[in-house]
Amino acid sequence: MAVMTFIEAVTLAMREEMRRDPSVFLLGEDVGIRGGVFRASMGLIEEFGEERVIDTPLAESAIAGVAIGAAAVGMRPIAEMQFADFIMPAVNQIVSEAAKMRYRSAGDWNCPITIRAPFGGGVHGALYHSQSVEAMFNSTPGLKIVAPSTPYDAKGLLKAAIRDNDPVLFFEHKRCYRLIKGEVPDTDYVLPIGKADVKREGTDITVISYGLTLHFALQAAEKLAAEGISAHVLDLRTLYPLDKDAIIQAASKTGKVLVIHEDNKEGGIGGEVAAIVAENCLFDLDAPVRRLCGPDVPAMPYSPPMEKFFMITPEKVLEAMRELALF
Amino acid sequence: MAVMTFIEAVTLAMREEMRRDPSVFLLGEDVGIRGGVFRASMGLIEEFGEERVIDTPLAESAIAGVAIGAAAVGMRPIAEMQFADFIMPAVNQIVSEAAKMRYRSAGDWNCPITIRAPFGGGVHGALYHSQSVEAMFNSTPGLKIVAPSTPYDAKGLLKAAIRDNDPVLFFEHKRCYRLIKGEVPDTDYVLPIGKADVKREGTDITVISYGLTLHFALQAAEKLAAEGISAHVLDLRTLYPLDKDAIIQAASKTGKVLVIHEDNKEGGIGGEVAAIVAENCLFDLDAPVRRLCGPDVPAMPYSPPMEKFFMITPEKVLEAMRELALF
Amino acid sequence: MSTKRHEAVGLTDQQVLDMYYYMLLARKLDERQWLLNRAGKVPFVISCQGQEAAQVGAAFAFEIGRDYFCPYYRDLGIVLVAGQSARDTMLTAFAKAEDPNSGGRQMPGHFGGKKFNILTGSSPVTTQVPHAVGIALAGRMTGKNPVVYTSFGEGSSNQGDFHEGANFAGVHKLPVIFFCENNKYAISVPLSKQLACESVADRAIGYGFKGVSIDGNDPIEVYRVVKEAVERGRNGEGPTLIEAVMYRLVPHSSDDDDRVYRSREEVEEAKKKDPIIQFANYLKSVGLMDDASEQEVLQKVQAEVDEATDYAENAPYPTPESTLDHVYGS
Amino acid sequence: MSTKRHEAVGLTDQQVLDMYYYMLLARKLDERQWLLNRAGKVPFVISCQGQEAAQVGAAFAFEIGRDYFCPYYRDLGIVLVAGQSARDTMLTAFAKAEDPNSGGRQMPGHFGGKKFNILTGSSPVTTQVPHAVGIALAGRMTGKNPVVYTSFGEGSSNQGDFHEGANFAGVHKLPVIFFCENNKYAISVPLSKQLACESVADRAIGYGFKGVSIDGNDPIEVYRVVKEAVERGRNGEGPTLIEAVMYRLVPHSSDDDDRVYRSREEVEEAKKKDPIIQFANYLKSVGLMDDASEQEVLQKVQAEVDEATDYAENAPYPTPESTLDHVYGS
Ligand SMILES: Cc1ncc(C[n+]2csc(CCOP(=O)(O)OP(=O)(O)O)c2C)c(N)n1
Ligand SMILES: Cc1ncc(C[n+]2csc(CCOP(=O)(O)OP(=O)(O)O)c2C)c(N)n1
Ligand SMILES: [Mg+2]
Ligand SMILES: [Mg+2]
Repeated sequence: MAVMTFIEAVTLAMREEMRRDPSVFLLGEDVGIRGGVFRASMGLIEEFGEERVIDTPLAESAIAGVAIGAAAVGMRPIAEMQFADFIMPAVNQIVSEAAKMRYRSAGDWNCPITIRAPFGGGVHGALYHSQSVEAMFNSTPGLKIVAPSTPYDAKGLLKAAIRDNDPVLFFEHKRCYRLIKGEVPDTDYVLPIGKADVKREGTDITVISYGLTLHFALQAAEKLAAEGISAHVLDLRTLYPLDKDAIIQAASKTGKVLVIHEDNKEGGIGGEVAAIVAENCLFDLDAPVRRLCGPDVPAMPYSPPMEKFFMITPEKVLEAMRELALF
Repeated sequence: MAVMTFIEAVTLAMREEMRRDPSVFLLGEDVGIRGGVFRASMGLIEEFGEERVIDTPLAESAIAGVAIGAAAVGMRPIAEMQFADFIMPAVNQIVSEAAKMRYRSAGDWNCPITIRAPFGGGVHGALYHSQSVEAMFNSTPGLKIVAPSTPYDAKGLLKAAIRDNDPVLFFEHKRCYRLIKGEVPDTDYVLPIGKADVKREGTDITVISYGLTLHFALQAAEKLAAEGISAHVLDLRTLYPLDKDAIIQAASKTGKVLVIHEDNKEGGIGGEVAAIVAENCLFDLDAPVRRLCGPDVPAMPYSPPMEKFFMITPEKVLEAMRELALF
Repeated sequence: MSTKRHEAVGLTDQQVLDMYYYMLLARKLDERQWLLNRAGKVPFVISCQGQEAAQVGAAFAFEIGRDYFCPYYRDLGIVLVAGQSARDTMLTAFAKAEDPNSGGRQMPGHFGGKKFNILTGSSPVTTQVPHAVGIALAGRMTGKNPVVYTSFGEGSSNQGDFHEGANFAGVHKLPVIFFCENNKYAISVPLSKQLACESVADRAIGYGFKGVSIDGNDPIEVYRVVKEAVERGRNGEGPTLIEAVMYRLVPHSSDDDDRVYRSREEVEEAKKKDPIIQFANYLKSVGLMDDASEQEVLQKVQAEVDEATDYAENAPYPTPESTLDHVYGS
Repeated sequence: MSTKRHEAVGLTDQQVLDMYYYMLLARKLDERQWLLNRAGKVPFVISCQGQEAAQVGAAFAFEIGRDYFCPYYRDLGIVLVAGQSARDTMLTAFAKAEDPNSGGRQMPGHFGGKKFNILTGSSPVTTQVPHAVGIALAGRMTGKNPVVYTSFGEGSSNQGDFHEGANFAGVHKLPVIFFCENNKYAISVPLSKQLACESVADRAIGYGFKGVSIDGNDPIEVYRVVKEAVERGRNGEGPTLIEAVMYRLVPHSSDDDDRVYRSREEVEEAKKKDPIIQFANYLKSVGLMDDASEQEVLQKVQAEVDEATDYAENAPYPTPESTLDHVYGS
């Protein structure tokens, strides 16, 4: 079993799926000869050719729309949005079309498209190369949203997304790309979309997170263990539709819940998680459901002091977890 | 004080603001000689001319984008999206541009644009003329979302939106347009954006809602009063940013909270409301925070039995309120 | 007797008679829906009236069963030629469970059906344009090489998706026919407020392919130009943008009142060029139809429409609970 | 001595010397940012190199203080002529509080400043195009009638917003100059994969206005054509689409490595047409500059760049808490 970075796991998943199934192809800006601006598609055009690794014109609505058309007739396109921030011009195609094709045709048509997009900040990307956009899409039945936090999950879930018969938004945290390494089997495994994953068992507090901040929670849990605080850490992995059972179980287990995400707070995924807890676990709760999130400002600024102020950090996570434990 | 319909109040607010301020103008599809497909702008082109009541080409991103450019240099455009469902092509302009201009320029520029859109179903509009789209925008700091439920609020809040120095999405429930009538002063009043409104005082249960379903809650409250159940009804009015204080106060008052909206449940506005309650009122709660919402399906079907199944009805509201009271 | 223009373009006598039948069927289905609407029996109608010649003429240029259609809401003429029946139309109008387009979920005019090679359509205009390009791209990858039809109104040609889709097709030289049905209005907004170019076909050069503007009231001319474009597409010569000029003879939809924005004289003037009347005259002038055979086909069509209406009216609705079905696959 | 081509287009000797100064200032500010980036002092650079002639030539055609600019990220030449200083550039590069574009909030190249009539810009490409149209529309309403410049790369001309904005301007005959800086690449994607038309200017006819393609390496020619377009705009004759053909001499940005997608020979070939060298040669050929005065202006520019760098490097950052400011007005 090889140790690899998050982004290598993404590349591997695409390569394996493209080898396995000729209907899988990749399209997006600079995904070809450049291998993607983050190099997620490195080597793919060499192996699969220009026909299956398509450098598209700079037009996200067409990238999504063309992929949707191809998916409808049996292909399994992977459409890359260069940055999650640039998914906005494609919203109409994603929300009005991909998400609704199956439903509106009473199951006659479907749309097996995977839309990959790097999201999140902490990379000096400023307002438009740092956004978390998942909350825009988490009220759109017909869509699925996946955001893995480890290389292992990234590979297994991306393969699942590609094989899924419905549209999947697949968000990859940019900071995880090279920072997060882990063991990844080179076997052909798939992980279930729709299932959260307990990344650490614990008894005192429950932390629910995804993406980069999940790692901060795990690090903090390690430190808190030394202080005698036992944290249960749930990785949502699928952000929509949420794994309600897993959330309820994790929350009920400790009665103290902290939801963490980099995205801003109001209207974020954490709100729905907290609502599920409030609806289902009220009498198990020993503390109010807390949320540690990015500030409610339009997006992450460029200037280092401001970027740092915006980002969730390991310190902020540690403090919030300790505080909840002491509640 | 005149009694008028909801849509008449909308027209009146626009007319008054256009008379008051030459920088106010209206643009959109069919808003001119047709007076809007719902007739919200009836009479305006006659009074203010083609220059200020502009029938635009059929292109929502341009409608929003042109309005944004005009707003940046001092105009106060009202951009009409013919149906809320058709706001999707304009998402990039709204979320990346209007919402972020002030912030990204550190206050140098701002964007006083009002985007009006009829939303909601129950009008045989099928999937694409029935949607509630507010939850797509409630995680976008820089934007405000307003959704009045009465003619009085519609006039006062639309005038406030037009005068607001930031972008406001103004959603008008289509079923309210002619169904809901009420007294509307012909004075020049404005209501505060960002403030919820207690539409009925009560002591046993708290219902939080907006738009059409708010009326069902009021009707049900009336009926329940006869059964000895006293319902407190809060009209959110502004959906983003939420009036947290008002929500906390209303929830704490009775300890039993039901959030109602026509939009589907997961990821809806109700999730954030429930999260606020879970975060701030835990020890005041006597029952889990409940939500009565549309089903989590892509959108409202056309066929009458299905449309009816989807819609929140007075009966469903009454039942949910009674059930909560008896909890 | 006039010359048989249709022969010159490769259409047989039987084909032009079939064309007439489809045009008339579309018209009569449409008229019936208006009646049903005014009688309170169906909530909504959106019309093909005035556009049947363009639609049927275009549809005949494709290979049914192989090529794909991404039509827009007025394209009743297209979907009939593609294989939908009068019953299918009426099942949709009445929003019944058996409606092949959407199982009663969508408004009339939102066509779709895998067995007809008609992609499921939505209401937001022009989204189908990139889909058509994607189908053509997939067709090239799989070697099936269908030619793909997609249509839209002239107002809708101002949407970003038209531009992005056309550009993509141009770069990849994909066999897509971009068929603009220019009926002079986008709801109440006249051409002059929608676009400033002489013809929508002028946009093609900006995508590096051919653009042609034609008389949309003449099914033979439409057939000729679309057929050529289909051939070019099949030969790997890329897309074509075709503007068919016509007139919408009725209000935008059953919710519209067109008296507000256009004069009755203008509409009456346009009715003189009603493509169905003109085509009937042509068929008579070349001796393919006389008053008797005209009545015959009319009666056949009326019978079909009657039967379809009865069937659909009596067909069952979907169940309320089926609202929850088909959100995700398994 | 060659003929003074600039006089023929109405530019004075002083103006062309000023043009040269701005071009050189833009270039040197750009080069300095790369050095700072490679030294780890600034996180990001996006370049104007190779595009200065087009930008400065175009900017000179506008009335500074009256007209508006909605530039794109490479338009350093534009914003300098519009009034920004070397310090402003460097304050942005270092993301300092005093940065007039964004108070340190945005990446370099995201221009803006009310006092310069430069609309605040973002990263998603082409969104500025409808804004420019809106400013022109507002200008007509208020009677101020500015002409509005907006620019974008050739890749970005494939976005829906280009189409929708251009169409709107065409219908309303608004004084907008759509200025496409065609530098042959959109990051790694060459022209042939971006568009199939001969020239981006070919798109104008689809919007009913004039389109012109010009040599973007020649500031005098650019000035002439833009000036004419500005005059037409001011006279109510509507928008113009101008494609300036050029070459991006450096990688897309400091995060890019262009060796992957284009040959060094190709880049070297383009460098022979470096607009700054060519324009210096022109100025010499008409006797307006010699080696000594060339050195002088170079030294002046270098001193400005040095001073700006020092100033900006030592200027304070915004406070962390200021992250919370300017979300909403009061
Ligand atoms: C994105 C979007 N915006 C608005 C509408 C509402 N609408 C439906 S049809 C129509 C006019 C279309 O005009 P045109 O494209 O000329 O087609 P026609 O109806 O004339 O055939 C409008 C504005 C819509 N369906 N989609
Ligand atoms: C909507 C959007 N998609 C993707 C990007 C990422 N991106 C930034 S610049 C660029 C290429 C632009 O090419 P072109 O328009 O030719 O301008 P150039 O950089 O060559 O001047 C891309 C893809 C973006 N900024 N915005
Ligand atoms: Mg039309
Ligand atoms: Mg370029």
